[in-house]
Amino acid sequence: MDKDKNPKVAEKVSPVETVLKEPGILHEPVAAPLVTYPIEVVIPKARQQTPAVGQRATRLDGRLHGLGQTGYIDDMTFPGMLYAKIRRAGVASARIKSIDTSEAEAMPGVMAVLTGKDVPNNSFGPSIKDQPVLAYERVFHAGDGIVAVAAVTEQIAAEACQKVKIEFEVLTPVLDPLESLKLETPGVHAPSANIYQKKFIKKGDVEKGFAMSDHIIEGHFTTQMVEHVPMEPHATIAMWDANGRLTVYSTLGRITLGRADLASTLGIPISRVRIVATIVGGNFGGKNEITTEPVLALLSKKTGRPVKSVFTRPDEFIASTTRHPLIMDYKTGVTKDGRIQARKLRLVLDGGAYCSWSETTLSKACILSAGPYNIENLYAEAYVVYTNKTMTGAMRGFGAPQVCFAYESHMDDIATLLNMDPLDIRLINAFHEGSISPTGQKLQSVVVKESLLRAAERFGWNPKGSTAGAGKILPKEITSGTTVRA
Amino acid sequence: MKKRGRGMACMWYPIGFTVAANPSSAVVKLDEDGTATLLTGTVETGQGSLTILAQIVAQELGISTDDVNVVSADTDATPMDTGAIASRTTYVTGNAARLAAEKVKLMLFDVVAPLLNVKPNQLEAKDHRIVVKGFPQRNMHIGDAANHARTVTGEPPIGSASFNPATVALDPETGQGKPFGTYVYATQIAEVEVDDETGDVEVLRIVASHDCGTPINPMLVEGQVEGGISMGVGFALQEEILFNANGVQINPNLTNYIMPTSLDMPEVEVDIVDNYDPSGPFGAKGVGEPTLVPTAACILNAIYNAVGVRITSLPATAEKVFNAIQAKRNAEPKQITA
Amino acid sequence: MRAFELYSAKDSHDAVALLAKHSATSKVRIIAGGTDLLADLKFSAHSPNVVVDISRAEDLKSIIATEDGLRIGALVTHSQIMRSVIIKEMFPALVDAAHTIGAVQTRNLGTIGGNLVTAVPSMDSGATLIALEAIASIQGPEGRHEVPLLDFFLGPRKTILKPDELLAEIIIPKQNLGKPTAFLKFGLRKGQALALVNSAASFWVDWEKHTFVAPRIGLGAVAPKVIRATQAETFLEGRKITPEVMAEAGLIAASDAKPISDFRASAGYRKNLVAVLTKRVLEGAYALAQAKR
Amino acid sequence: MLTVTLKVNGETRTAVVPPETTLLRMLRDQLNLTGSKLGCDVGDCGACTVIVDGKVVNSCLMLAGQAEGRDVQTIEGLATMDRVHPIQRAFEDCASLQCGFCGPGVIMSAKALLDEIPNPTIPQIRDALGGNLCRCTGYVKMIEAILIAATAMRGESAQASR
Repeated sequence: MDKDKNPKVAEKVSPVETVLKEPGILHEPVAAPLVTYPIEVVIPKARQQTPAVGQRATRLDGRLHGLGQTGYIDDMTFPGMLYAKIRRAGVASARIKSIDTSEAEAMPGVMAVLTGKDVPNNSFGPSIKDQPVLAYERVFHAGDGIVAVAAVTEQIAAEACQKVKIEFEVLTPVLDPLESLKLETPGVHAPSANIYQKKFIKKGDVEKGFAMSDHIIEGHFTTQMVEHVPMEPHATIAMWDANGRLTVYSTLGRITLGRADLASTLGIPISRVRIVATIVGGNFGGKNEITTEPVLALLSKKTGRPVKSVFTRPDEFIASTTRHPLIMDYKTGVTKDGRIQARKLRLVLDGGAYCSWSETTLSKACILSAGPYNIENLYAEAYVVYTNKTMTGAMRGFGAPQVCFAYESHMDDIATLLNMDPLDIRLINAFHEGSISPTGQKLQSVVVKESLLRAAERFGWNPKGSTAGAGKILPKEITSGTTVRA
Repeated sequence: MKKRGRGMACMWYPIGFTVAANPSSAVVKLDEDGTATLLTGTVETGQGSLTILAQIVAQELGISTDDVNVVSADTDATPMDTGAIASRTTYVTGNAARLAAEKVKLMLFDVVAPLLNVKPNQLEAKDHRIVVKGFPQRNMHIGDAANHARTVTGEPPIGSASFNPATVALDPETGQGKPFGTYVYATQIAEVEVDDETGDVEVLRIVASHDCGTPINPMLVEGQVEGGISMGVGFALQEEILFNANGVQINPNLTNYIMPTSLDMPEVEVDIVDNYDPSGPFGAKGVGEPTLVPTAACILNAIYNAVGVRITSLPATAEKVFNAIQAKRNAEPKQITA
Repeated sequence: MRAFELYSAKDSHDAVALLAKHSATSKVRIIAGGTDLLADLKFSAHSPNVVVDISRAEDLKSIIATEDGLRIGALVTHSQIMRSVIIKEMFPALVDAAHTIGAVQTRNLGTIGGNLVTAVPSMDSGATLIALEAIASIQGPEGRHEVPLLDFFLGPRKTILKPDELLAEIIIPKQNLGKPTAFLKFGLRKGQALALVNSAASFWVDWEKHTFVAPRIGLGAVAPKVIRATQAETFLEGRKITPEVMAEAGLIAASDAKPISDFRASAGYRKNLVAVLTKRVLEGAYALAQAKR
Repeated sequence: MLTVTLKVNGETRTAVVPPETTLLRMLRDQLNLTGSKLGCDVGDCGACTVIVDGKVVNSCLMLAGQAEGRDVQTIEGLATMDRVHPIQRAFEDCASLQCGFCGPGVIMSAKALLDEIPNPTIPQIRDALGGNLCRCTGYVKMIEAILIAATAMRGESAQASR
């Protein structure tokens, strides 16, 4: 075991060097991949049949996946490629007083260092451009990137990031969405208000509906912040050609929007940018907007070399979007035979530090919040607020899993109160073909009842089964008061 | 003691963006052997959407799934697409792909009609051939038809199309409007076992009955439902990003952020509800996101059914369930035990 | 990972020699299975200059049952414990404990010695071994010496090992060979879970009087290090074996426990788990005793 | 620097690496075997699973130097020029993988399981996959494929022993 006495730059040992150092060991280039698989493939029958629709056809990428031959971003290398790492804030809210990158820049192997002042247009976002590429004056959440380093190895880039000295004036973060909702709470993005989007749905007359009800029942529900956890972390490679055109290989799920956002942050026309997405190793909504693409593009421009970055698993948690936590208050009036007469509800979404896909999430949550039920009298209001937490954005279901948890828990509470079977109360109220949705849309191809009945049959649901929960506490019934609890 | 319970939840979920335009374009080109290439700007992020799109194009052209090659996700080569988001690929990109393939097909009908002495509308594409309806023996191989178009008619068999779901903006005051093209529906029923001494919840079984319009590929629909349920199990019982008092995450790793392993997954039974939506490609809608929407709700209802406690904040960790059981016991009138 | 030098030891003597040589001048860490060490070093700013790889030290890899006791080499992996016919026969609880560690991949790499030396309070190997009054055999420059495993731990991630010493063997003393023992772990999920609470119980039964003899209870994740529930043990000694007594012992064990509240669970909940798990391991060990009778 | 020689998929390979290099990095960066994936780098996700001396391990938790002289099998070594491995075939037929990133690790775990237990029960399969996180599939179609592959492999070995 010999030790390199003076490892200035622990650059990756190339295969050629290996051959030179140990002559005689190898009889072929090490770089030849040790892979075998049949090139002539038998095509599965379901892929050959017509008509094609309805076939259990195997996936186009199924063979490659199984062989380990699908090429993800991190499996790609280019000659001279550098590796980038980003130093993140680590504090939720702060003013950046100074950034000293001199020590990092002096490290052997470091090729370029980038801060927010190097970014031509340092803000982006799908609906509100409130997110910096690299935080420069202010930190809005702990995962904000501040300095990026490109170096010959990942390790050097990581160590250089640690050598950057950042002086913060730490500010009190706003962490509670209900606190943020209050007008007197300081704005996370002052002078912008903390409530950055609102949505209302009014249908019929809720007060009249409550008056016609035999019972009024309330529910208060909250959900947590969740990460997408794609197994493949965010990864990007950026490189420029001699014509001044940028090519970016990225794990983006939406290359069209990604190109527009990337070009806009760089201040160049979209025609100067090519984005290629490979097969992406899981998205679930977390890879729908650019993250490090502008940083890599700028590092690549500075160095004239391809630059790659792959998020570490912690990066994936702190620097990508997450699922919105919701605070949900429901109040429903029902007749004693189980018909919903009126529903009033309020949703508060924790929007995190940046808007991202909050607008869509807010809308979908609000529109879907009453459930797949015919409710003549409905009032729904929904707010999304800034906090100094990890930004929340698109995630599989856009607010729907949260409101479904609320409206379906609430539904079972109503069933319990009325001593009805959960299946029956749903069947009584569920949408049918031609039902009018809360937004007044006439619905088509509606099969809620069919799905209820089929699931019940498949499960073996029988009314007697509900005795399993005997001794339940009845949900608290209220008889007066119409305000929804905050 | 371990107590069993069951709970159901149903849901509705829209396909595509809320009101906002979310168009997809697609290009289909037919080669001389009658196989096709689809160019799409959407990205395969694991759902199998490229396979679904290939099946849609194949169906429209009367060829097989394997006859369709898909080129995707390169802004230099592929047309604009709003992307793999909002359960929209099958419905929106699928419609665009079908319309693009239809253009190619109609072009071939025009080319083949005089050769077979019929009108274009008397033709159909099936089994790799352009066939006179009702007279299957009168036909031309689709590859020959494509060649004829190229060499004789001088028109390359290439079609392109765009699709954007029809929506009506919502009134800002009342929220009235038509935000989405269509919706899907589903019910899931869970059976759980709750250890009333520890609050530990084991999800034993979930039956999932999902509408996706026409299932373009039932095997991939099942895969979406099964995967959605695993995410739903995590949402219901395990997963939570936690912050310290200063707003810094304390569990940003897979050691301490608890998501389901193979040992945490229930038995899953997937049922696809027969349905057809006239606005979707071959009646298809979508299935990606809705698969996890009712999972947490049905599990939480099953916990209630098992031990009589209503957990109102997710995730329903064992500790939360246990504390609720304790609170319920303390609230109950004391009984004299034998 | 930051750069370090790597030296591979042929056997335990070689390992100790390497430790002695390098620990004087460098920060040295030992790597065995690597499951704890490498996970630790990947995201850590502090790295050793020298890593001594003992994974090839064959003399630390045996499981030997002698009349003096059961000797388990420090490099025996969790998978090997699960497959060991001797251990399965004598102490199924050790097999259960090994099975709850990580997943197949980490059980194939991770060693019982590594699990103990890392000394995280939630380690899964500790509770059962403590309940079996295991002895740690430590190898240093002057040879081997033995200490009760209970005294091996000083606190979270702290043991009595000196920089030039390594844990060589774990010995279950002869008086406890075949002693009915049960182990349970409660984690936040079924697979790859970190323990919120570990509990192991071990006792002989006086079948004539139907009483507990030499009851020992080990608890993990409820104190800065693995502990014995001594009050519960005292309570059980010589007492009639009944479900009520076992439940009562669980409650007493809960007061022996000194858990902390953290993001995984509150102290109060952990105490409840100690009560429930301890009751259940007592029941489990009793069932085993009946089966062996 | 460290010269590491090991057997990979049946062939002896050598590379010179810094001592802190993990087996995963050596396979991916030095030997161009990129089938094994880096998903967390700390042994939680199992995307880097390979078989070393017959046992599945997280290659991110083993130093390249520790693998010196050992027999390493990676996803690239399963298929031959004549056929894809029955597990790979079954995974393809059942659409068991979606994004595919966890796939190489899952398949190696399945391989090690079936090498040891040719006729596994579903709980044994779940246990074998316990160290391989997957976010797409809910593991359902993987379990299905492993059962199918087990049958196929038993058939093959019966044929071979005849």
